[in-house]
Amino acid sequence: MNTSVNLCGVELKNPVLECSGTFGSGMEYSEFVDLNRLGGVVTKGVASVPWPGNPVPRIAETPSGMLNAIGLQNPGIDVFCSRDIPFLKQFDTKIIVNVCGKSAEEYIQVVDRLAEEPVDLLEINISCPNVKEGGIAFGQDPKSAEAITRAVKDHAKQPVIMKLSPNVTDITAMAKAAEAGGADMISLINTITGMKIDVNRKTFALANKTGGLSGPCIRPVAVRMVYQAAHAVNIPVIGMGGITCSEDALEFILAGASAVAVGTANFSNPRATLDVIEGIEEYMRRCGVKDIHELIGAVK
Amino acid sequence: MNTSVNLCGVELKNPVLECSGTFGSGMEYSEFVDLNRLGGVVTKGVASVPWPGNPVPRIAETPSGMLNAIGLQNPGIDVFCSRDIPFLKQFDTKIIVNVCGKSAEEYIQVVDRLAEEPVDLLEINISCPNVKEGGIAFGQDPKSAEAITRAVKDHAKQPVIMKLSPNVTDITAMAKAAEAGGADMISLINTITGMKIDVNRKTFALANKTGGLSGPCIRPVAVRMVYQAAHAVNIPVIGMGGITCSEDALEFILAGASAVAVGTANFSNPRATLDVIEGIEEYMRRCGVKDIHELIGAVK
Amino acid sequence: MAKYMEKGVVLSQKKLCGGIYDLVLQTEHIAAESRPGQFVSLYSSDEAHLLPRPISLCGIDREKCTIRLVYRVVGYGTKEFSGLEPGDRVKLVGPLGNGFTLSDKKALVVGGGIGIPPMLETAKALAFSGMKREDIQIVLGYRDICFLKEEFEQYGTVTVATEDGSTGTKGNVLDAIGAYKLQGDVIYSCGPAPMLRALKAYAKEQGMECYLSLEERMACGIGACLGCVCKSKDVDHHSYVNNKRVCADGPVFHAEEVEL
Amino acid sequence: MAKYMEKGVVLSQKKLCGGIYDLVLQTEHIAAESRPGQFVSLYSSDEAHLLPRPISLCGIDREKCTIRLVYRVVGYGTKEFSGLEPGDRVKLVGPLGNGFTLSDKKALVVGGGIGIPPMLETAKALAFSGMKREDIQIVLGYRDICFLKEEFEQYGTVTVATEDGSTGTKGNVLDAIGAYKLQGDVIYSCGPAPMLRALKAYAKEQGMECYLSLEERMACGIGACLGCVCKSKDVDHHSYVNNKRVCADGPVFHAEEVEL
Repeated sequence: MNTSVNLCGVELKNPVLECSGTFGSGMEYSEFVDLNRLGGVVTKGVASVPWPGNPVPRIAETPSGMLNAIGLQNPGIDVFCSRDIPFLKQFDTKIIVNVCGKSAEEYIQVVDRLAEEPVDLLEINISCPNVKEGGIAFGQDPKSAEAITRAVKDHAKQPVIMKLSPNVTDITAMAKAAEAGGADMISLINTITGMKIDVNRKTFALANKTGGLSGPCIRPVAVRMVYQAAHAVNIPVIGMGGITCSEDALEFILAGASAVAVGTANFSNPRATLDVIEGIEEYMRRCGVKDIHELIGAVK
Repeated sequence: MNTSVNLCGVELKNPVLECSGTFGSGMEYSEFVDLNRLGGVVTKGVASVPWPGNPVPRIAETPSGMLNAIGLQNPGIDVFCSRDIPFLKQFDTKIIVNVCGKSAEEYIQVVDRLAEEPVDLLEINISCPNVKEGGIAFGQDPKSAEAITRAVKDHAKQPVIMKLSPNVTDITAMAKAAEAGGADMISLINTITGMKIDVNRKTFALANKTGGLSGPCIRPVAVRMVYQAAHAVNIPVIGMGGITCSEDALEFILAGASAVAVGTANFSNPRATLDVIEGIEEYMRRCGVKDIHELIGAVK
Repeated sequence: MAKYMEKGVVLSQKKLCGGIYDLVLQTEHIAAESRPGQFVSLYSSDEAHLLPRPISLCGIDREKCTIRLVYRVVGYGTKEFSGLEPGDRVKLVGPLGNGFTLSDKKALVVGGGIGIPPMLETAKALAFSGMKREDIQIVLGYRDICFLKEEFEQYGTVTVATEDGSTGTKGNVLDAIGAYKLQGDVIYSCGPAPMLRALKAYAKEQGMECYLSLEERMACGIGACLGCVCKSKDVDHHSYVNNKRVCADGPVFHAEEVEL
Repeated sequence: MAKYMEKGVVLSQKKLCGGIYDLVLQTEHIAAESRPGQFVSLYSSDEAHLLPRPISLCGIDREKCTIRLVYRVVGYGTKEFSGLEPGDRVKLVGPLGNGFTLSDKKALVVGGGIGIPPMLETAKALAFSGMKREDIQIVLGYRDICFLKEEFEQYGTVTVATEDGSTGTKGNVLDAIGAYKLQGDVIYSCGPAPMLRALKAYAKEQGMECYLSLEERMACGIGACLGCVCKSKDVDHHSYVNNKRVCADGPVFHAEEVEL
């Protein structure tokens, strides 16, 4: 039985990753999950310098989901390179660094700094709804998305994944823009912008007013967009959005995702990534699937 | 205690409606709900001629929500005028007719036909994701939305509510377009396009592949968009999307909605509209709110 | 017929065989208003699962005001219901749908798989109407293990088909009808779509009246949302587009009325 | 300190007073690894409610491997937990957070509202460390009804403040400390933000060491998601941005370390 997938020359032992921002750099979750079992670890977004993020409350629960407005708090690329990469290098898994920035220059600074690091893939976050500048501004307009992709690609030494926002009218236009800019892959969906109001306290549940909605609640939107994007471009698609178990992951794979990522489910089940991996293997055994590639995009 | 709201000259006894398509014309629900209690009844979308809708399955459950792809099955305006309007006239509630069409001409035919009918408000559906032509095509582009609004307004004898789609990059642009076209009000959100795949049968859960996502799962997106829209325009906003109880309804009202509508919750609780009305009254008593207008847009 | 939203109280529940459960609920009003072939909508207590689960009535006791539901565990909702214990409460709405219109014609009562339970109350109603036992031919199609069979035998002559041949005729209900040359003037049936399709063809060929109870994904369950339509020969009286509503115009249809 | 995800088995649950419940869980590993001031994350069994509910440890029995949680019903999750009965199972992760670092200095153990429960295990640990009873001054602030008070009296001298004046000093814990001129070298405390802010100011004024246990909305509960930060005086060792993680760097902080 083959569960490995090759993403632009990077061979993952299985197609299961986790979503940036839900798993740190894996340190905390390594108490629950053997990181060697994962197809890869996608790190929390890292910028050129430390970012303090947003005020609290940063978290609110919603029906079958949650809102977050962390605001990409991160230690900056220097600490990241000296601490997080060496930590991850101890494990037999691929390292995918999520990169954030407020301008093309900031993205490029991080990408340049990572050029000589033992990093397998870069995921460029142009879709965070919780920071005022950069991020989603690049992710809601095809022209900007194409331009930032091209700028990053001109510098990147590793294959580049562009992470797309679902907060758009036409996800296929965004996917094609990333492809046109030279992206090696795309990943989607990032969170959907949402808001919760505390009616008793008559105020916003989040200090930032709005936050990013994630969890099983958004899975139908994510599956739809992954399906549309996979049919719109010829580069691999990494699917995510509300995956809690192997059945959920298989929805994305059947819709056309070459790999999947587990996000919010890590919070409700720290072992969720392993449950997904084991469940996919069991499904393949039960259905007589010899190679995961038989499933990728099988529902048309 | 005053719960009545005046929407462009139409006085609702309370701000609670139900969402088009979830309540028929009220006949079936009248076994569970005294329609006289409602602020108004929003009918299922009606077109110039009967529409057969989509093949089954039309329904799929999702986490804290559901997908539907009914495809606006309806009997056409003639049957509607001879059967549904007389039925609704028996009750002391406002009649809001939801109008659908595949072209400006079709919308206008229905609007013209309703000119002499005892109908209080028109809601123009430019946001149904489940029909191939018309509908959402008008609802995802500000220029088209403005044009269809103006065309409808030129003919309408009743105040016009434009029902907006959440499947857009910028809801404020759509809200402003409707306002620029002369809309008297806007209502939002319609469903978010989604997809579910049955991994065991390896096929789509819906015959139409995609459907509209509704239910509590989308409420944070709806509250956010209602808040944004209410701050972008000077016409009243009717809020909807995942309202199941009075607290949910109050989120929308505090975010800026002058009225609210209960949709998918009717399926899980046929009495949901009444529960919302009673809950709002109880909240107002408990918090010493004398007039519902004190709450509209109170969270800024 | 009025419809009610209630909290039913579990009186008993047992497992009949792999995945098939037998649940008896005390209702306030529903049982008194119910007839064979109707169904109720049961609701999950889990907030992530919103839609009603339509379950047919396997038994109705109007005097005690209880209903009996025999159902298969197929997903989250039915799994949850299978864990209900005496004294537990479950939200339900009913009675829903039209039910069977019974006559005193010589009857073939046909059930397949999880379409068998509603035929029990149907067979009982026929028997209690005073029809002769030999005029109630009951045909039950199972995958393997036979459930409810002994109870059906109270009301008529029972012929069984099993897919694996472990009991009765090996094959489906049509094979059993053919093998025993079962006769009747009217068919009342519930079961999977292929079985209903075959029965419709058979009835036409034999010139028999035939009623089919259909299944479809539902949202409201009361005829408002138009989620659960089937193609009909005549225009429907809701939308005039040849789409009858399984929940409200059905679930029982004259075979010639619907396209399968 | 290892963390575990387990299914805890309910041994007992009782209501202490309006909205306050006292739950004892049998754990497999968690109790043995726990210390005062730490917490566990409990999970709802409802699929619509995903996030863990952090609840502080009111009692730890390392030998029997049980933990005791005294919590207030404030929302869906805690309402659900309040319905748990002996034998029920509940998913939990723990032990989480740093807990109190105790010394043998003369202590003021201060709890306010639902911040009182974690101070019980803290007071017990001080008492069991061999400190003299008069060196453990316990100050408890309630709205009205006093819960756990008798249990605290086993471990030290208890002074009570109530908002309505029904027991002890009318007012808050600071009013009680002032009224009785309570002395100590170190404060261990948990309670609402205004109380902690006042204690921090008081400790500074008196030149006392002071530890505060904070609360914040959490998602992962283990330090990965950065959802529950507080402003810190020094750079944190995670992001180097003066944001300490309440779940992982706390919940207990030196008062001078954090901004409230």
